[in-house]
Amino acid sequence: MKKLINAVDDVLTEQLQGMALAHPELSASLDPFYITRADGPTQGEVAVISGGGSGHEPMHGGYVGQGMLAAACPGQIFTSPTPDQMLEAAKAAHGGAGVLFLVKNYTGDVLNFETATELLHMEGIPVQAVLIDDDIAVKDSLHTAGRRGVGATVIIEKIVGAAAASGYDLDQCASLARNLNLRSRSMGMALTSCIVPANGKPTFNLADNEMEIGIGIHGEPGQERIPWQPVDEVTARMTTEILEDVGYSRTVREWDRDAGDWQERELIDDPFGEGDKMIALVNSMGGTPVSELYAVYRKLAQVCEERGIALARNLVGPYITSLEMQGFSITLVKASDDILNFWDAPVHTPALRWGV
Amino acid sequence: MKKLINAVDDVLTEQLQGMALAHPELSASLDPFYITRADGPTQGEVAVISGGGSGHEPMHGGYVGQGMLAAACPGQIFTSPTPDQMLEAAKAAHGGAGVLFLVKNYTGDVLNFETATELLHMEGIPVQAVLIDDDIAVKDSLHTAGRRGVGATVIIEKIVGAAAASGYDLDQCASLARNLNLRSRSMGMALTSCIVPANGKPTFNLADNEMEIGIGIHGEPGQERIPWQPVDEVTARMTTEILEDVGYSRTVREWDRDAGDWQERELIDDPFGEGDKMIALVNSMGGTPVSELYAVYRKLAQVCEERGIALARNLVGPYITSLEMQGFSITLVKASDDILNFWDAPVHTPALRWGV
Amino acid sequence: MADINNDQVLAWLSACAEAMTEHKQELTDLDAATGDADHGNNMARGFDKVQGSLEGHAGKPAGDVLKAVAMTLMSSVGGASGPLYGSYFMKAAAAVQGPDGISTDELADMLRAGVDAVKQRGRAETGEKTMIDALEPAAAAAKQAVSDGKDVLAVLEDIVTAAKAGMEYTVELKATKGRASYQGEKSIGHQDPGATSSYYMLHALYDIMTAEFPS
Amino acid sequence: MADINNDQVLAWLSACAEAMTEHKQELTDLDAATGDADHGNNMARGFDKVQGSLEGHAGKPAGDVLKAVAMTLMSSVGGASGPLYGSYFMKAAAAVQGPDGISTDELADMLRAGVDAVKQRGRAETGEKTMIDALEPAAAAAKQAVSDGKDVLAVLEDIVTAAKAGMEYTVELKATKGRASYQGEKSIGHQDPGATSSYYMLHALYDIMTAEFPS
Ligand SMILES: Nc1ncnc2c1ncn2[C@@H]1O[C@H](COP(=O)(O)OP(=O)(O)O)[C@@H](O)[C@H]1O
Ligand SMILES: Nc1ncnc2c1ncn2[C@@H]1O[C@H](COP(=O)(O)OP(=O)(O)O)[C@@H](O)[C@H]1O
Ligand SMILES: [Mg+2]
Ligand SMILES: [Mg+2]
Ligand SMILES: [Mg+2]
Ligand SMILES: [Mg+2]
Repeated sequence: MKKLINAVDDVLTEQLQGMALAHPELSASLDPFYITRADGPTQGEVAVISGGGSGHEPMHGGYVGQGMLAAACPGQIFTSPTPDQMLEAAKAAHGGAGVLFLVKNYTGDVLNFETATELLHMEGIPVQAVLIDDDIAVKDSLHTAGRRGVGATVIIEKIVGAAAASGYDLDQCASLARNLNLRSRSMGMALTSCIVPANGKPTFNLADNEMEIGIGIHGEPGQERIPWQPVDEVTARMTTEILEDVGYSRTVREWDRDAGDWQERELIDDPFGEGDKMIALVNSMGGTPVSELYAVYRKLAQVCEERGIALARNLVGPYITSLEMQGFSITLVKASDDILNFWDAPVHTPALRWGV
Repeated sequence: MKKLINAVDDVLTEQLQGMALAHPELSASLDPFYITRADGPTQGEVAVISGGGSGHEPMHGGYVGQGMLAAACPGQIFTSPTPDQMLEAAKAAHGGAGVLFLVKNYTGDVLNFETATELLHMEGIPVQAVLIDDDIAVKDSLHTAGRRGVGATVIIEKIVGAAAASGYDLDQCASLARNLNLRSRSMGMALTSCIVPANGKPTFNLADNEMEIGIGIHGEPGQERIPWQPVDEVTARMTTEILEDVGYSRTVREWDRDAGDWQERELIDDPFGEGDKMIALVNSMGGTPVSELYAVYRKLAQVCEERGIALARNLVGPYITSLEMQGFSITLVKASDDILNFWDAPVHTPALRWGV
Repeated sequence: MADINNDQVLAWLSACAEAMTEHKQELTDLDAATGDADHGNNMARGFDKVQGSLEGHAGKPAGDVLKAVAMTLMSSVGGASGPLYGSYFMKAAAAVQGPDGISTDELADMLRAGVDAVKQRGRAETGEKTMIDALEPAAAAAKQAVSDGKDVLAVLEDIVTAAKAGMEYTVELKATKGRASYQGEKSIGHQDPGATSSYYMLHALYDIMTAEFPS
Repeated sequence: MADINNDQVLAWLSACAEAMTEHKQELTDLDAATGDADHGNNMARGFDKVQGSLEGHAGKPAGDVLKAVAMTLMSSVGGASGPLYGSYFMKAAAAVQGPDGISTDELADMLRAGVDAVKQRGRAETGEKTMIDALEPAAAAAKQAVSDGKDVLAVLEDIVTAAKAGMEYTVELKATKGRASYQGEKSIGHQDPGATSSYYMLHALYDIMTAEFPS
């Protein structure tokens, strides 16, 4: 395993130390692991907090800062963080206006964030949790743990972070996050696997001429393993699936702060159609350089244009990765003028910065 | 060869098309290839222009925009661009205050930019060219084409771009660029090779347990091929070599606008020492994720601190890459207050953005 | 009178740590087949922490120890299994009242409360190819053995036998919960890592008790 | 009278394009050993452009054609070899005055002017393992053969022989210019790609002339 690491057990600690050194505007706690704004907590602002397994950098730590996340909780590589981290991070970042957890839909993340939500509630801090599940590659969602949370996470963190900075209260932030999730769809593919340091060998194996369509960000299997295709073909296929995916429905748990218990609720996706304005993310899985992503963006833009769909804003680069995996994902989020305003609002984090 | 491409011959054109679609603030000419600001030329501002072989994205196209480059000329992958591109780009970007070419020291780039300089001069446009040669891995520089231009290019483009925006004239910009180059030192290493699409096979071969210290950004051989080492060891070695490299001297050609001919001049590096404030770049060769770079940054910061050297600013990420090569490079540029002011000045390009 | 005394509870938890370390690679390999190849690392990391805390628990009532173990697992295992084993031990702890250890009655209650907590937190039932497929039959077997009036070793033997059968049965099941569910039909034919770690956890209790009272 | 007429000049340039395409892989492989594995692609791309332009040059004086070729190579080869071959043809063109083609005297002047231009642009001399090591002996041989009063075929034969020897001699040399110089001692033992393409370029002229006047 050729990686820029020292001992396997020190990987996470040392990377966080390096990140804190490189970004004095952040502060990193090493026990338990969490990252907050050095100038936080921001009084009177909802603390938008996310977290998940490490290995997806810059997500989430790279999105902590003005106009985006108040804190991030990195777990071990590809392993959910734990409730104690979330609790400590929330307490450190809470500015008196409550805490919103943005949770990618993986069993581990869901269960740990649910536990943290209950613990935070017991501490008397207003809390809500919103699930993100935008990966349309999961088709048999009734018989699985449901769609996975992928690229939409980055975009939702940005927009809800801006809303929190603009004065949205906890319930407004939560409802914006929930709506955004219903307007978000993604799909990924891999050219190569990645190696989790603790395992030392590739998570899966792809032959020299193969690619996997619908891969998850931890190497979860996708829809299909196919021989290599030109980027135009793969991009057109994935874009079409994203645009045509309608009516996905899921039951989510929401925290009822009065009852101090979970309430179930069914939520159905908002369809895409002609005339929509999108925020587009063309994301590298980590090992694919940005030059190749531009070829993806080119075809994505063509397919969208043919269908009368505008790409109003975009991000092209490594934003939610799988270690050094080669491949890409596409995320489309249906925008509105309000959403675009929040998107354009100033943001100052290690990985996303504009307007400041 | 598993890449996100269509036909090998269309790679560059399609990537540029995608880039132009994703960044409407840029405009891309496809014949000949060059990228300019859509709102250019900026009247009264020196046009800082760079270029080089493609495959190092985001360099240089990703650095075109407010406060940085006025234009970039991408060559074929790992092949210098040609004088006609440079001439057209310069004419398109020239705002009446002259053109400064920033040239990485590779024979191809040097000869093509020299030709372009002569042609531009014949067109009556004031022009100067400054060489960048910061790669200290090249030791036998008397018997080679000299040190190569690598990571310092990004930092010099940013700073000189800011100086041009602040009103520096052509000679001031050129002299700032020249001084910056004498205050810049870099070194790189590779864990894996990359594949040039037109070749379809790895540029070089490294065994599963090997790494190459001192690699160039086109896979030029380095100092040594060694068995894998922990990141701390490699980083300490490279940092020490950079800090202790003194007195490098080279003969450069400068364009004498009055004589209409080249004049030779000897330039000697400015040494690093205790008390220096640095701008540091920890750069991914393309396939190494940012998480691993933070481990490099951590050790770099430790070694510098031990020697009383401060890292005043930093960039950590893929800024000057070699396609999908895994590995990293370190660049240190000795700053001054003026230099830091130019560094902090607003910049708005696809790959570098702050203050706006 | 306690059938499993406080010292034996500590020995059990220590044996769990040893078992997870011993079977770390096996659990991770099982997880590699259907999930993300970290279950062995997660469990070993978690029980390692537990082991490190045991010295401080010497002499404490079993219920308190189990509650502390719940918190330790919750904060160190991570992934899906962390909060699930955390809930298991948390609710199991509540079923143990005595100051000296655990009676067989309490043992049966513990196992029931534990698996019920996992079902609730995980929103899962038996047959979904999870740890529940080992824990549920183990709880049922404990209840039956105790009402049959068996002694502690016999109860534990029944528990282990039932957990083993449940664990092995997961090979045939299709996963519908957790990460393995993304494999769909492809999950069939592989044993569930969580069911396997549950089996080792229960087996560790049997081991230390038979070591003390060899038949 | 022109020893090489304008049509033959066009045929030569076309033959150059074919030679570069035919030897593209070989040139790239040579460049892979000491440089960056693109010389074959660069030369094939450049002369392909030249070939595409030839139709438009029919009937033009050789000097004008060579000048246009210089511009085409300069703007399409890229790398180090682009401006070098560009300069070569640019200065070579200036040595050709006649409206009908090239005399052997002019041929010798052309080769001299060409290699001098390469030396100046590249700041290089013979013995540095570059195209100069093929072009310089070729120019010297041309001069000698012409002053010996040889006919065009004999002159070309000497040129090709000298270029070949120079090209082969580069195997023994250590590169001190261009990308290959980074290989230092390791460059020894490999033939220089630029010297090789220069040889093929000159050989193409010999080929088309002998094809027209088989001995
Ligand atoms: N919803 C659930 N209910 C009960 N057990 C579950 C559930 N989801 C997963 N598990 C158990 O957790 C195990 C996986 O744990 P682990 O690998 O540590 O976490 P992760 O899946 O997050 O990587 C599975 O083998 C299964 O037994
Ligand atoms: N300074 C120089 N003077 C003369 N010829 C040179 C010089 N540098 C390089 N060359 C020639 O150029 C050839 C390489 O050309 P090419 O591979 O097309 O460009 P690059 O080296 O930029 O990739 C070398 O084999 C050598 O013959
Ligand atoms: Mg996991
Ligand atoms: Mg080249
Ligand atoms: Mg797992
Ligand atoms: Mg070359």
